[in-house]
Amino acid sequence: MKKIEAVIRKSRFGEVKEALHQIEVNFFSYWDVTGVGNEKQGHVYRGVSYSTSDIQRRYISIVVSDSFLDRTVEALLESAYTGAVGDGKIFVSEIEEAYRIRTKEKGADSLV
Amino acid sequence: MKKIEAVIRKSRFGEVKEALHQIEVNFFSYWDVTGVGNEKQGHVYRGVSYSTSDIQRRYISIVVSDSFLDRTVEALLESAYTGAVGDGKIFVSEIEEAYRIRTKEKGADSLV
Amino acid sequence: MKKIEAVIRKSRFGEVKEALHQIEVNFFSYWDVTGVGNEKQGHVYRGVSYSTSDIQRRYISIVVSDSFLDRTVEALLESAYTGAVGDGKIFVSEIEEAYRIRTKEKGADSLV
Amino acid sequence: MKKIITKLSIVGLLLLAITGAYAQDTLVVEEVSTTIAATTVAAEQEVAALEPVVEEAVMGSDAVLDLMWIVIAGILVFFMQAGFTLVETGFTRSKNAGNIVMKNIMDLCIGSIGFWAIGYTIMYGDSIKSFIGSPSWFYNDATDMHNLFFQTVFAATAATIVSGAVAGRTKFTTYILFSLIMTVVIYPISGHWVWQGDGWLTSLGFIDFAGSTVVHSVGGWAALVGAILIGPRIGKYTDGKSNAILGHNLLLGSLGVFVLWLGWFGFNAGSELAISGASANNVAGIIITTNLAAAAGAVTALIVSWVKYGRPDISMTLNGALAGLVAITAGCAAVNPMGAFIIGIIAGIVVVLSIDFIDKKLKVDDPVGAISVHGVAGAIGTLLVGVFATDGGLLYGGGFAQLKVQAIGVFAIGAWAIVTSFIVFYVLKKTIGVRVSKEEEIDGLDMHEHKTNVYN
Amino acid sequence: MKKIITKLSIVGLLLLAITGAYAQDTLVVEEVSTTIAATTVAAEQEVAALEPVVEEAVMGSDAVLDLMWIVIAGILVFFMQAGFTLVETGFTRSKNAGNIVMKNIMDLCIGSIGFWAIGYTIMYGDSIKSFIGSPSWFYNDATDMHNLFFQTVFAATAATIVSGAVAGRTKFTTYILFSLIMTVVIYPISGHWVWQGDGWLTSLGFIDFAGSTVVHSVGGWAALVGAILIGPRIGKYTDGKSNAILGHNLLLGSLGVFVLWLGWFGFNAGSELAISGASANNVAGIIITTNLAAAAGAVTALIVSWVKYGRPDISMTLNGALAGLVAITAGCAAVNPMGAFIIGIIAGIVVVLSIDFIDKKLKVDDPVGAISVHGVAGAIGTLLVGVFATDGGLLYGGGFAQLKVQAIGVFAIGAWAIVTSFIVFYVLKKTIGVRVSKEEEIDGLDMHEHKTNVYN
Amino acid sequence: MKKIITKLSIVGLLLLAITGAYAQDTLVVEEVSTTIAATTVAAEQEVAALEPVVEEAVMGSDAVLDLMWIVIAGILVFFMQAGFTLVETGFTRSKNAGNIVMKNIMDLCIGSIGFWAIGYTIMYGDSIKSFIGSPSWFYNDATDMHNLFFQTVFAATAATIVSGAVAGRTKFTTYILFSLIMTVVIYPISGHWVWQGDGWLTSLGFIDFAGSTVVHSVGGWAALVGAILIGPRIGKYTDGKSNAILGHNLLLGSLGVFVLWLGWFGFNAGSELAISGASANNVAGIIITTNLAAAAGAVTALIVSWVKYGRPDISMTLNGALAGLVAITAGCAAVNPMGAFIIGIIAGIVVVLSIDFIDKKLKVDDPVGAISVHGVAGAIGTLLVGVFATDGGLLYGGGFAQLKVQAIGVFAIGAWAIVTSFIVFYVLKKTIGVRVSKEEEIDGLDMHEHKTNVYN
Ligand SMILES: Nc1ncnc2c1ncn2[C@@H]1O[C@H](COP(=O)(O)OP(=O)(O)O)[C@@H](O)[C@H]1O
Ligand SMILES: Nc1ncnc2c1ncn2[C@@H]1O[C@H](COP(=O)(O)OP(=O)(O)O)[C@@H](O)[C@H]1O
Ligand SMILES: Nc1ncnc2c1ncn2[C@@H]1O[C@H](COP(=O)(O)OP(=O)(O)O)[C@@H](O)[C@H]1O
Repeated sequence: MKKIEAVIRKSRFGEVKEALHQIEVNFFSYWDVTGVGNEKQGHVYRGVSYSTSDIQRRYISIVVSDSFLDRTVEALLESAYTGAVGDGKIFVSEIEEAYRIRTKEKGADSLV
Repeated sequence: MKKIEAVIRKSRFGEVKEALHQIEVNFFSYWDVTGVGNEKQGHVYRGVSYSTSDIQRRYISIVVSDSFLDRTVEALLESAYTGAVGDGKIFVSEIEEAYRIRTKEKGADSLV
Repeated sequence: MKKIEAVIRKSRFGEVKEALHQIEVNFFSYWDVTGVGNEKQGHVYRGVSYSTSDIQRRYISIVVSDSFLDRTVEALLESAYTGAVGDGKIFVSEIEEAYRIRTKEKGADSLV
Repeated sequence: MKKIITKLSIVGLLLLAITGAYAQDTLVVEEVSTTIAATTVAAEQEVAALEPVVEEAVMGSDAVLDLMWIVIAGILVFFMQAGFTLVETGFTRSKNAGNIVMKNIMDLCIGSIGFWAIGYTIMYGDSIKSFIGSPSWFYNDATDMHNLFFQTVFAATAATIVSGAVAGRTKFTTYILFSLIMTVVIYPISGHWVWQGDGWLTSLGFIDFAGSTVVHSVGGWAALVGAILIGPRIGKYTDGKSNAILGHNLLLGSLGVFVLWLGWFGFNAGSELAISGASANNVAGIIITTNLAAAAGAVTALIVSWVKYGRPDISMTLNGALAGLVAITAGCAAVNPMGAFIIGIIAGIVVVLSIDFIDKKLKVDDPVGAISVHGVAGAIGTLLVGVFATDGGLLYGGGFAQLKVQAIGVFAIGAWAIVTSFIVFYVLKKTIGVRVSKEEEIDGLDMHEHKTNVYN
Repeated sequence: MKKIITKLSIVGLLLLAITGAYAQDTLVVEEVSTTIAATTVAAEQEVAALEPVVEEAVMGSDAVLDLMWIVIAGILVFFMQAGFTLVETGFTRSKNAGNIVMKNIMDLCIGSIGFWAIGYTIMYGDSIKSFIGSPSWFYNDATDMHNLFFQTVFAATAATIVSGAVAGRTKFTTYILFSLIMTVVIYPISGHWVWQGDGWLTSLGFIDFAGSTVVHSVGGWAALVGAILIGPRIGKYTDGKSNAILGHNLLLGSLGVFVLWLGWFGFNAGSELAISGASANNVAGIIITTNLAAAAGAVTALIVSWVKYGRPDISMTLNGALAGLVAITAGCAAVNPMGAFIIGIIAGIVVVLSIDFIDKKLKVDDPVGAISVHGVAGAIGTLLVGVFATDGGLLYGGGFAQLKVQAIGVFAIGAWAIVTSFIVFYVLKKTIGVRVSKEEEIDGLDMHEHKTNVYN
Repeated sequence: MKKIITKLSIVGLLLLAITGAYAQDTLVVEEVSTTIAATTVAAEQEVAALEPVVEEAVMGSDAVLDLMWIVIAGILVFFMQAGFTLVETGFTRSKNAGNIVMKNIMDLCIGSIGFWAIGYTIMYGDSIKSFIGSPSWFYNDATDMHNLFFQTVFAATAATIVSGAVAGRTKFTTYILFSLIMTVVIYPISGHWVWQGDGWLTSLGFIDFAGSTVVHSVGGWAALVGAILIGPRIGKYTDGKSNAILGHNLLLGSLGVFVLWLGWFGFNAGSELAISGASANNVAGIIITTNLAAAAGAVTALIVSWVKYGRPDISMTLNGALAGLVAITAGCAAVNPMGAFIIGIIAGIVVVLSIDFIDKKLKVDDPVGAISVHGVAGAIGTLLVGVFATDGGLLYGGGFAQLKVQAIGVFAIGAWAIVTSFIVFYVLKKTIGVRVSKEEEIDGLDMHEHKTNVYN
């Protein structure tokens, strides 16, 4: 099983969710993070203008069986894309075991 | 070392914490996430009723030495269980190295 | 590629960010978590004094190419250090693949 | 099936209310029109007689002043509902905030409707054996609307006090029913004893100027009974130990205290029910005693909490201000500034000890401290009138007479509030139940009772 | 380049305003000084004549009472701006909260300046053909400042209503321009028809005591036009289905409702524009009708939402209270408490159905329900005066005459508001545009329009 | 050991206060009772003499009107404390919100107690060499309580201004001590110069109607001294560059501005200290000038920030409204609407430039802009009275005389405030210290000073 973690623009979240829905990945967790990267945003606060690379982003964590890996990455790459600096990243890593608490199922069966 | 990540019901967090305490796992980090999965929740807002699978959940991340793995998973499976759809998931993955910042210890020693 | 996850004191975040900047690690994501560990904090609420090990912490997630691993861990160990119980932890794990959504680049190139 | 019947009966009730109300109303119309005819004649005569009687006109101005003051004070008291909402939500968890909002708004609405419909005459109607007023439906004396308003917002306050003490675990329907009974039965009857003029406590010489006992203690004791019968929130007591369940927003809580303090100027100084002539200086005096007691209560609670817990405690300080306000309410017109200051100090000490005691010794779960702030400080404040009243107080050579009367009043009304609210809560417990399910409580009342969250 | 020119022209305008204003002012000075001289003489004579004419002095007191009441009521109405801000931000998403704050503050500021500069005389100046007042710049009658103040805060209210309905997608500059035109043209003209004394609707006998139609409906219909022309927020309607876009803080929303309810006492009872003599009881009566209608509206909306959606809905209950308040505004002085109660019930039912209808059938996106609360409930409330007015209402033997006049007023002013605001919004749409870009909308107006977040 | 002693001494002080107060009080009792006897006789005589003297009765009504207005205005000013709390917490970080709440509540409590205990007579007692009033303990003139109240809430305001400027790094005890000295020494003495009637600035003809200088500038300059001596927050200036430290909730900040604006009507119009007779139109006029200046200040600050920073800045607009209010405070009764409008515009420009200058050039860390809003705008506003006063202003043919006097007053009081608060802060710095530790500051004052968080 693989864990796919994606840091995306908050404004693309609707599209990403829709795209995952299309490929029947209806199980994931997400939360809001602050991202530091190439993108800069200009702000003004009480006359002090400052530019910051600390930008609000959404973090999505999806664990899929190996067979789902490619299409999920594909879907993310498509749906989170705008072409401007700051579209975000996708990271893939190995998951050794997974359990569904309700049924105590293990492995890929526990995912869907 | 292993990282155990669990997505659980917020309402079970008390029990889970207690169970981890029983097996002397008194070190972990947690935060709130939104989970998408099989469970659906019915809401009404200003007359628009909608059902959503975006449900508030708690995410727990515990890094343990290999020998602690089984009992920790066990404890989580027990304590987070209600039997209804939406009890959540547990994911296990490999951690290559761990450091305690205070002492600069490495490996399993750094965990407890 | 490696994922470096660090749980640090919120009050050290400024220093940590600066240290990462020094070694040109200008890309990471962070969010706030509650940490349970050895440190205890005394509180009083409406006359009930209680001591809790649930302490607000900052969670930093950095994915780096293998060559950056050591200096990054080094920088974190230095900058997050205060010497008192509760300085936090650093965990290292393997990342199999990384993508930059904007350019669809893969691997280490996608990181910087 | 059941559900549909419930729905239908609700709709039915609603229709009934409208038609019934209307039927009632058309009858009234005839009466009114004859009255109007009579009044018109009278008015014309009056106008004819007006010019020579200058004094008459002068009294007119004074009557207007009094009415205006009552209206303005009533508006300030009205705003206390917002203060209660803020304090109660701020001192409890976010998952129940919507439920508290709903309870407070309903207190106000039910109070407004119920007190007009029947409560006002139960309280202020012609006295039946000095115990209860003669009730009549839908009060409609066009020359007395300012008093109806002022008393309505008082009634709503008494009900609202309970809301905070039972927050986070009480069924919404149960609470609404209790609030209704509180507003139209429990509060007006004991209120009648003191404020109607012919009530038996008035006759004894009991002094409760603006309602430390009549309003706040009644609310506080009902809160005590409710909190006991409903039981503590899950997780509040484990292994016999009291745990802290943190309020989710002390900033809003403190904003609520400012709003309550503001409203209290109307509550106390408005209870003079006049401002013209000699009342003017009384009103100003009440403003000062009220303000000083609140300030003294806050400072004292801060110091006591500092000594006791090692840090100036925010929520205790806020409660101290409220306790000072509650305590001075009975005597605000009877004591001088120094008396008010000392009453505030005593209230500030008592409230911290009382919250501690109720929480840790009695193990009654009162998330906002309503029992201590309104019940205990209200009782103490009423008693202290017997000590500090410049006319008749113990310290001013009046002996123990007044103090004794005060004690009788405090206990009589306390007993009344405890017994009646026990009956109501007990019956509700045995019938529709008073508490939500464990799951609902953990998830938060907002999600289950109202299917919505306050924060999104 | 363009940007610099814009900036320069803004600065230019500013300077112009200052100098222009000043020039105007020096002219005035001369006038004033001669007036002062004249007044002084007059005053001296008056003083000389004072002692024997006691009645004169008495009237003085009464005039002061009236002025004081108007000022206090105006201050209460002023505070409604805070209530609107809270309701509107609470019922929408946090990413637009700063923008809503700015819009509401600017409504107030522009209203204050614009109404003083020209709006007041357009509304209350000598009537030109019963249609519009004779405008004159920078109103400066030192004996009429209380009325200017009271009317100013009313004007600001009318503009603010639109803000909520178009929240979350409207360009800031566009909104500001609309608000200005609303305050100095649209609202004062239709207001003139009803409240100036010589307006054509007054002559017909149209009753809109405190502005269900004059203020609230005008705001509500403009909101409808704005919401339609600007279009729904992104994501509000997908596949023809209405989606819920959650308000971010219903607690602040409910605090806003308390503040509005508070302010409404000033709004309605202040519209008596007097409190001395016979007005005193009227004022108190208005307070009661206002309060009862609000309470009835809230309770009814709660029950209807309970029946319809299976749970007592928080935001609907809040809207119900507001709908009751809006509906009683026209008839608060003309109906009795029972009439007010029934009007509140009707408003509570109507507002829930209307919100549903506008959201799901008309598919007009109105995040806070402004169209239903102010437009629909305002119209219904105005019509119901023809039914429940104790003098001339259908149910009180007055026949259909009053109802007909009420209908004419509602439709005439509705048509005026819809047509004029359509023209304004349409022109703005075709010129500077009414809507922010898609990206700005998704990121939130705060970030793009103001480069700052409200919550940090 | 030390801790215990501290605790004991606190308890001791408390007891002392109670007993001392009580001792004092019994003495008073005797005096009072003889006075009462005398008064009763007098009252009886008065009653006997009443009927023929109708004018007497009329004056009674007027006196009541005046008292009522002062009380109501005082209640509005009281509520400004809530406004300050909201603005200060909203413009700073959440980790210090509880500390700010505590400071603001204590300002009010200490002000209420201190001003009654001694401050009021220092300010308004018989003048000693036109410099200070004759102090006497525990003011207790039952016919003057309305003035005590009104002046008390003013004093509390002066202290509160400092709170915002030193937010986020100041020791709680230090602040409390400063606040006490401010309320009972610094503010009453300079206030005596202007408002007591025999003060030396009054004699010069200095005009500061409601306290642009007496209240706001004094607070503002003390804030400046405090902010300098305490130093900037950690992270505010790095490498000589000013960094933005974001306020955590601009929505609450803006709610605070609405509340302050509301209270300001009481602040300015209440300072007429009367409403009967000729005062009525003055009061209404002040309401209008106050409102116009605030509106002009907000709009101007919005425009200036738009031109300067490319976007309409939320917090600057809010500060602009406050600056307009502060600036008009001195001249609200002396200028006409147009003058007020222009004063508002000037204040709106000045405040943005001043905030910029103090932050970036002086490098003084003032999180909420208190120095600019209260100090600078207060000084400017006071000076501008010499320009725009319709009676004696430069533009109205009065020449430079008034302007000169205004300048003397501004500088004299400025110097007084700066020197005295420097002494106080300096002594506190050298003794108990003014600043929390670095660790405490980073973790937030709430956690360390109060062991609790505001948000949970
Ligand atoms: N190496 C990394 N580790 C963790 N998060 C990262 C890393 N690089 C980028 N991110 C996240 O991705 C976001 C977008 O990256 P950014 O460099 O701004 O744009 P782009 O990917 O288009 O070059 C960042 O804000 C950050 O949250
Ligand atoms: N593949 C996954 N990757 C990440 N999170 C998941 C995944 N599957 C489930 N979750 C999380 O677990 C929660 C519970 O899962 P759900 O499917 O609703 O119930 P159940 O596990 O009982 O079938 C989800 O809300 C989501 O947060
Ligand atoms: N095994 C672990 N897994 C996940 N997070 C941990 C673990 N151990 C510690 N942490 C995090 O690190 C923080 C600091 O650890 P703590 O034990 O308090 O101090 P120290 O590392 O100095 O002994 C904890 O609050 C928690 O957030």
